[in-house]
Amino acid sequence: MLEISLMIATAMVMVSLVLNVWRLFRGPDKPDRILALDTMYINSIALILLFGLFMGTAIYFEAALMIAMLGFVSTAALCKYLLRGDIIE
Amino acid sequence: MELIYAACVGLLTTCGIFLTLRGRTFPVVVGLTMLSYAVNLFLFSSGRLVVNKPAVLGQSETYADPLPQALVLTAIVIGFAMTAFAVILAMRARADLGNDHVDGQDFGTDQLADKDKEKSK
Amino acid sequence: MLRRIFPMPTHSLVLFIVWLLLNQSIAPGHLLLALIFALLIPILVGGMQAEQPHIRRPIKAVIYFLRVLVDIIVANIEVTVQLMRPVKYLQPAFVAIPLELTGDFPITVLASTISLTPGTLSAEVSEDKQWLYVHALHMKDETTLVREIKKRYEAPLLEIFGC
Amino acid sequence: MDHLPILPILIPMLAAVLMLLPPVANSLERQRVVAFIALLGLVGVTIELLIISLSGSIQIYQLGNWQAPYGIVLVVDRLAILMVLLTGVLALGALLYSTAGDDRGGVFFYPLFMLQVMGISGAFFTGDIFNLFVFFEVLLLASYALLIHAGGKQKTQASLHYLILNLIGSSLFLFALGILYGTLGTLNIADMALKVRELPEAEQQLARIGGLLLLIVFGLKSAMFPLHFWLTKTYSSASAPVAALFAIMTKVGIYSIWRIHTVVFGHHAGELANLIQPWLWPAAILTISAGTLGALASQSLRQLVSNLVIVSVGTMLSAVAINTVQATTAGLYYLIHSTLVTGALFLLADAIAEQRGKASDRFVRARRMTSSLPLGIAFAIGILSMTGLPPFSGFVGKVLVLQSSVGAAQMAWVWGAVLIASLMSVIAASRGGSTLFWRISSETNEKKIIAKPKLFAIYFLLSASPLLVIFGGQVSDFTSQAALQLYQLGVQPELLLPTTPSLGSPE
Amino acid sequence: MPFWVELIGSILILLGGFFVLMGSIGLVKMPDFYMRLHTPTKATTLGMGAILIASMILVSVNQNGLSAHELLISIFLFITAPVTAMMMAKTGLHYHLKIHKGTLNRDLADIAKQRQPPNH
Amino acid sequence: MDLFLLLVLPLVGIVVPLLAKSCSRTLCAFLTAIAPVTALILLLTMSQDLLDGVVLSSSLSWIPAMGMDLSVRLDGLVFLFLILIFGIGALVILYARYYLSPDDSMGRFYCYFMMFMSAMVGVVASGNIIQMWFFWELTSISSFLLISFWSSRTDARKGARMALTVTGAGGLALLAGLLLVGQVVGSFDLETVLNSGDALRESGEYPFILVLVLLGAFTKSAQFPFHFWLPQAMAAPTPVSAYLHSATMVKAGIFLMARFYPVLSGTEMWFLIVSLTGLCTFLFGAYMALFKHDLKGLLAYSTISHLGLITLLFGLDTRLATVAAIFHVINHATFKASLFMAAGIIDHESGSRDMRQLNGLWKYMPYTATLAIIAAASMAGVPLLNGFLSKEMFFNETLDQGSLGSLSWVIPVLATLGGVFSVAYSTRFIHDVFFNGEPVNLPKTPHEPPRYMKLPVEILVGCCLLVGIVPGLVVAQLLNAASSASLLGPVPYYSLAIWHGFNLPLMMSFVAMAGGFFVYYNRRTLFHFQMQFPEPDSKVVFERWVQRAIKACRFGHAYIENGSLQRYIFLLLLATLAVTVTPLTALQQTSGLKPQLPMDAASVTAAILLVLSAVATVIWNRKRLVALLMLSVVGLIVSIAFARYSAPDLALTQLAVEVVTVILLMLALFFLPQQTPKESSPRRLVRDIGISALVGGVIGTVNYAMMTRPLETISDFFVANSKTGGGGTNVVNVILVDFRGFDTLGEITVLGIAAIAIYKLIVGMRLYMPSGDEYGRHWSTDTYPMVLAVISQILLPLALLVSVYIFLRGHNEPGGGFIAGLITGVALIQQYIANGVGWMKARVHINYQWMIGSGLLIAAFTGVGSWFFDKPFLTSWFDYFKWPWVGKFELASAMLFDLGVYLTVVGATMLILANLGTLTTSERPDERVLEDQ
Repeated sequence: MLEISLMIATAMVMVSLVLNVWRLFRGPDKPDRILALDTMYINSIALILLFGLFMGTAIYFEAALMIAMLGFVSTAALCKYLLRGDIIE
Repeated sequence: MELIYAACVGLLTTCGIFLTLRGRTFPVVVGLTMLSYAVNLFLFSSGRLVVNKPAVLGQSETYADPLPQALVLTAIVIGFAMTAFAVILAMRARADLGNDHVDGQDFGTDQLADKDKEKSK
Repeated sequence: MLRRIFPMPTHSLVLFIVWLLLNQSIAPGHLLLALIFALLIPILVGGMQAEQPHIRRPIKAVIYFLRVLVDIIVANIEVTVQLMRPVKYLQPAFVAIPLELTGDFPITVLASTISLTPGTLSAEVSEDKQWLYVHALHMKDETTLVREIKKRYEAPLLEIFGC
Repeated sequence: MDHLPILPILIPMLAAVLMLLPPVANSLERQRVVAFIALLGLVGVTIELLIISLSGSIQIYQLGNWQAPYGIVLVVDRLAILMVLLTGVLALGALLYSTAGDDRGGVFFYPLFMLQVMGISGAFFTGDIFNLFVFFEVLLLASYALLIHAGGKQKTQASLHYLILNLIGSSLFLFALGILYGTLGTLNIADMALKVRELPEAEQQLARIGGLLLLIVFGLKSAMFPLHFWLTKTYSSASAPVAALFAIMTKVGIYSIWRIHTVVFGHHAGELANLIQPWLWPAAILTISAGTLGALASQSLRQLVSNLVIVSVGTMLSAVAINTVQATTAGLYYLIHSTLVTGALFLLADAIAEQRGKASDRFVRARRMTSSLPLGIAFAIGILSMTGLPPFSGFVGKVLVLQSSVGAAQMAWVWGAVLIASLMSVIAASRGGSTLFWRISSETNEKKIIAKPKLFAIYFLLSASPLLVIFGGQVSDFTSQAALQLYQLGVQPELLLPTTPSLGSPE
Repeated sequence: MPFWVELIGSILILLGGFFVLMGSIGLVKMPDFYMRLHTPTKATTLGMGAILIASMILVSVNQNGLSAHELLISIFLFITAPVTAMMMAKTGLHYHLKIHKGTLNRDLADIAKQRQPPNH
Repeated sequence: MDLFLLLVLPLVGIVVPLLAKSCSRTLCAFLTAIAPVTALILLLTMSQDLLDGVVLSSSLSWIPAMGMDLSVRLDGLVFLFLILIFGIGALVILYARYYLSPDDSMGRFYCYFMMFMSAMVGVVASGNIIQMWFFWELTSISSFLLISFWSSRTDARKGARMALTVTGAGGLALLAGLLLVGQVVGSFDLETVLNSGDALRESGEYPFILVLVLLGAFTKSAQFPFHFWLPQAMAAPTPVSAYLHSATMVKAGIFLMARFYPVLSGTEMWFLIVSLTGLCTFLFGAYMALFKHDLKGLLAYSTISHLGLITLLFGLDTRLATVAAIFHVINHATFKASLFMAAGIIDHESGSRDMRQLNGLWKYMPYTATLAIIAAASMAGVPLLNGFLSKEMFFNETLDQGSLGSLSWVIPVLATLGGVFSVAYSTRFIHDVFFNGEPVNLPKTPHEPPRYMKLPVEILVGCCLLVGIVPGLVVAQLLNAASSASLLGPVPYYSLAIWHGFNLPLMMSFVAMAGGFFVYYNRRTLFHFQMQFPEPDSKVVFERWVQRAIKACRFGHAYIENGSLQRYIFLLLLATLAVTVTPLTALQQTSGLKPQLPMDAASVTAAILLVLSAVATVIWNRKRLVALLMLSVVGLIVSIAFARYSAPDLALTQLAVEVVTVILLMLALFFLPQQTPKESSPRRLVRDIGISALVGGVIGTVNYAMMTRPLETISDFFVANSKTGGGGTNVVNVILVDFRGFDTLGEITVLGIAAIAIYKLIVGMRLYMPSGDEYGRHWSTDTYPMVLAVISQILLPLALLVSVYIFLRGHNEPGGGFIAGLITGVALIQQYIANGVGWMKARVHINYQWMIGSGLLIAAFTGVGSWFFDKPFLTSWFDYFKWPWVGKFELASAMLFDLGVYLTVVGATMLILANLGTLTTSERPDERVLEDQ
């Protein structure tokens, strides 16, 4: 049962990723794309966690944690770029 | 799965190289970054693809080949250093040469650059 | 004295817990390490913190936290439901909320809370920090919304930070 | 416990690190002193190693005390020692020159300089192909940084080309490494040589691709046709001491071809034996031709010297292509000569440019140089060596290469190319030289005599040229020993794989 | 593994997957940027939370010990998600992005962009 | 050892004038002359042996690898040449003392002169043919310096270059020839070579050898059609011409033929090439000499003519002809050297060399005139002078050959014709200069030169007379010895008597004499005739050709090396393709035997997303930010792929690196144009897509082929020893810090270099600061959004804690110093982004440069530390400790090493980013002001 639900959940996450990419391509504006990328980061965390559960290992946990931390920085920097041009000023 | 992996590596290489063949520094740097992704994936795969056997002792019976992983790690870091330098050099080139063409000569019409020039000190 | 050792007591506590969480262990060795880092890191980064109002009422803060948690769940379900309906039923709106809170940190907490809870999203704080601009996904009534937010979130925060 | 082999890498590195830290970091004077001490130490250690190597032994230094194919080893054979010694001497010359003021052109000159030396030494000593890559990157990155030393549009532009081409080259290197590891399953060069011989047929073609990709990579570093385009601009725009140090850079590529393609894909590699030779032949000849063309087309001394470097690269590559002990002997001799002389010529070009005011080193009428006599003599020595005319070292190298190609299938091509290149270089150099020194405008010269350290540095490097002729017998003896040893390793790579760790086993 | 653990885990995982998916659907479906901004930040937070809790439970049961470090990710997301959302909203305002026709108080967007107090 | 002294003395002589140049001019000349005179005396002490045909030789090993020994070999031929070199050399030194003006640098002149003399001695006295070539080229080089002695004169420079080019080319041909000789003979020793004549003539390489060696000889001896450099070399000071262009350098080619006569002659080919060349040169030179108005020009062409004569004699390929040739070498050297000196005196004392100006000098300098007239008469072949004797022998030999069959009469006829012109130009030299009316517009009033300036001329003219009158006494022995050395055997019978009775040669001499006067008498008609053929100035022609060649080279070079990076990359890729495609086509089976992983939907989807984003990056590469976003997606998926295929460490690193890269790229993007202009033509696009797709295809195919083949690697060792030998369970990390710690040391060095290199780039950079984005919108005024700032500050300690955690666990589980360093770095950057550079600057006082330095130092010293345990560099150490209450824990040197890595990474990241930020902020204009406008 767990396995099936994991597979379904993975499928859902994959679909979300596809949708994110669609939004990323579609735009229409840069903030939209950034939003899509940010969502992708978060969805990847889900993906990695699900994968870890699937494989029964906690070894990928750090990867998820890192995406959470770095995704934030990346998005913040992108927003700052659009707002100010220079991100470190 | 190997076929798809290889196809992805090939495609990344293609895209990376195509971008490095562009005439402006920024696409070239992007291309180099992409090329380095391809390189890393390629080097990584020289240890063959293995699912869920990370080379951490005690995690499983057999392990993925750790050596290519270590090599890729080194390659990533070096690639990062190189990209960083390339990026800043691109900036420097723009500052020194007044445009961002890789040959330092502005062949195309770059009105935006001109606009920027007015504002520059 | 205590201030010097624990320039940021809350932080130290959090760090202590987080270290144990990360290592998933309460072995004596880890307790020791946790203590060391809980002491060391705040000293290291102490310079890189702007002065912020302290939490005066910790218990209220916990209650507030739990309430927000519940609200998040509700919010999400609500948004999910709204999502499934056609767009035309939605009534998006911008709202300006006058702030009584002062201080960067409390305002940030409020803004974050608003973003996390039902159908609202903080968009901007006015330059004088008197107004919070909020985008609502589906607003039935402007005054209700403003009152609701002020009562439900701002008031407890005022108490917690004692300002 | 003998730690000599690691020192040529460690000394420059530590010196560089010291220069980043106080108190050395704060004063250029101190940095100069540290750099000098470090380089003298490097040369001293290398000479010591050289003396040890005269007995014919190869020193293997197992880093981290890990057994040979698994850990990284330093292989200190005659060839490697020779190259490092050459680096040390060249660097000393460049350093000496830079103390006269060229080190003020930007920050971090000496640390980068030492790091570049470290990278070069490492590349020469390592016995591990991935480690070779790492050191390649060390020396390349340091060279990118040094290239922009003292700033200026030209430098920025040149380094952009140089950087991007080399980044692609590094990518190809990694592809090649991936292929080789993916087929041979090892990274130690000697171990690779053993594995290549037993490679199943299905994987031979893959390994061949790997080997050929490496040729491209090394060819790019050594400025082989058609990968040489970066060289002229890079070398001619770099500031003098940097350009002088760069003289060894092309040799790193050639050395690597020797190291990899002789030991791993040499005569004994079975189906894969000598896989690069068919490509190397035409490339070498074309390199010489391209260099010659460039030399005739040169409009300034630096360009001329850069193009002469390309010619010399072509000459060495043809020695590599001939692929015999005799040819390698010749190539090595030529390499020593061309490295030191090129280095000196780049320094000289700068000194000349400095004295000619606005005309710089371009071949146009300009004011008389104040120190025209010492510079003129230096010019004569350098250019005669470079064009391969007696009585200086160039002709020995050239004649050795010509002799070694006798009997080879492409002999006529090599002879034709080398001799015609020689003649054309003479024409180009005599035109350039007579313009530089003799076409004098009426403009009065500034009474600015060349700085003593500069002159000393130039002559220090140039003195190699007559010395190489006078002691030609001893030098060629040594190079032939080195070549023999190299080919011996191709026959018996297991010499580099001691069955027990040389220094006790790990716990 | 006890059945109920598996059941709870499965439900949570499915729930999580569902919320994540809904968030992304919202991202595609919503007509303007500000509305799009709502869905992923919220739905995803909850979805992630569910998956993380499931992970905690399952791993804890599997390894016979409390596995709580997933909480960390939750905390991180908790702290960061609203901030990213706000930053993006700010960016959107700055870019004068198209605002959906039916939105009330559209003029506030401009004022917010200027970071001025509202006029009334 | 004495033999080497002959070589060494002139070499020492090079230094003498440099040291003596501050002395008086006379002393300087005197000191310089010591070396050649001593050498001459030394040589004369050996004369008895040499005249008896003994070969003296001595050799030292020098560069055995190229077959070059330092060896001296003296025989009769060498003896003859050495006498000329030293004897005439000493005379010229004396002469030059008076010829050179006080403005000329005496030291420099004598230095070059001695250099040339050394080279010349080396050429003739070498016992090793490579060594001979060595000195051969030296003669070219030193003559270049001598010809261009008056370097400020264009004609001197051009003449010198031309001489160098022509003789240099010949020298290279000679080298090739000599190397081939050595190849055939198996030795470069002259003695061996001389004894291998038959082997050489029979070898397949003989034609090549002959042509190459003769090319060397002909260019040096100014044989037609390589003669043109010699007249131009007259730009040299006259002492140089007297020495180089009469007695020595041009004779080097003759010497070469004489030397190799026994090994190369005796074939049809030799006869045809040498004799025809000689004949052409002889006639051409003689004819042209007549029309030269310049004294030295006349002499130069006459020299060409006489060299042709000698060559012709060698070409006739009879033993007697060789004797005649060698005899003429002696005679020509004496009379031509004296003529040049006389010409120099005239030039020096009258200020002109133009025979249209110089007339009737007899009145002003009768003594010099007498000497010159005698020498010129000798040149013309007047009896009782040495020129007559050898010319007689020459005529005799032309009659004696029959190789051309029934056409053999042509040669004596043409020889006589040549003789006619010889007489004519000699007559012109005498009559025009010394008689023929009064001087025209001379710059100076001519008078006799200083006493000792005439001395060398007197001596040489004396020789002419002596040889001419009593040949048997004076030169017989020398000639005999030289000839036998050249012939490598007994000398045929010949007679040196002045009178041989009335015979055909004498008749020819008479015809020549009479014809010569006749021609001279009718010279105006002839001059008129010759005017129709304007003689091209070889200097101009040569220069024009060289210019053209250089222009062509420039064009070709610029065409190939056009400065376009795109082309260079294209060529690089093309080369890559070229070498890889062939083996790939030979690869029979792409897929190997290894079982493949099954496909799963998730991976395929991820792959599709990867492909889409990569393609999107390319498609939108001109919208730079969008491309950057797409690139981020690619990076994200790549790191997920790493996680999927069992490489958590890689996933972590890739993620961290990618974020930092993106931040960097964004930083750069601010200063670069936001969009790429559309400038690639469709053709270029197709080409680029084509080549990149091909390369990508190759890489992909290789990758697939590689992955599907089984592999045995050395990695088992790492897995087996990771815990026991390296003390860690994360094998990848143990490899990084222990097994291959040296790589990591290099890697962090790279990072450190990158950081300081970037710092170097940033210092002094002047940037374009766009005041608005690509649509011209002004930037937001909210520099540091409050919410972001607050949250970032809160997150910082957490992030640091995580990085400590990642750092500490690295040895046993995914993580390590590098990733930890990047996390710390990113966390700090986040502070910079959120709070600003100024804010951070006030709060952080870390010198990042020192941080890098100490990181590297720690890593290196961890390695050095193992020395104290007598282990190689970087040998790791670890142990488990048990403390009460705390429990068991591990300490390892690898952790220290990792700390070094950590510090370097943090330092490098911050040095790059923080400094970049600092730089930009200070120059940024205030938007508020801008917006108000």
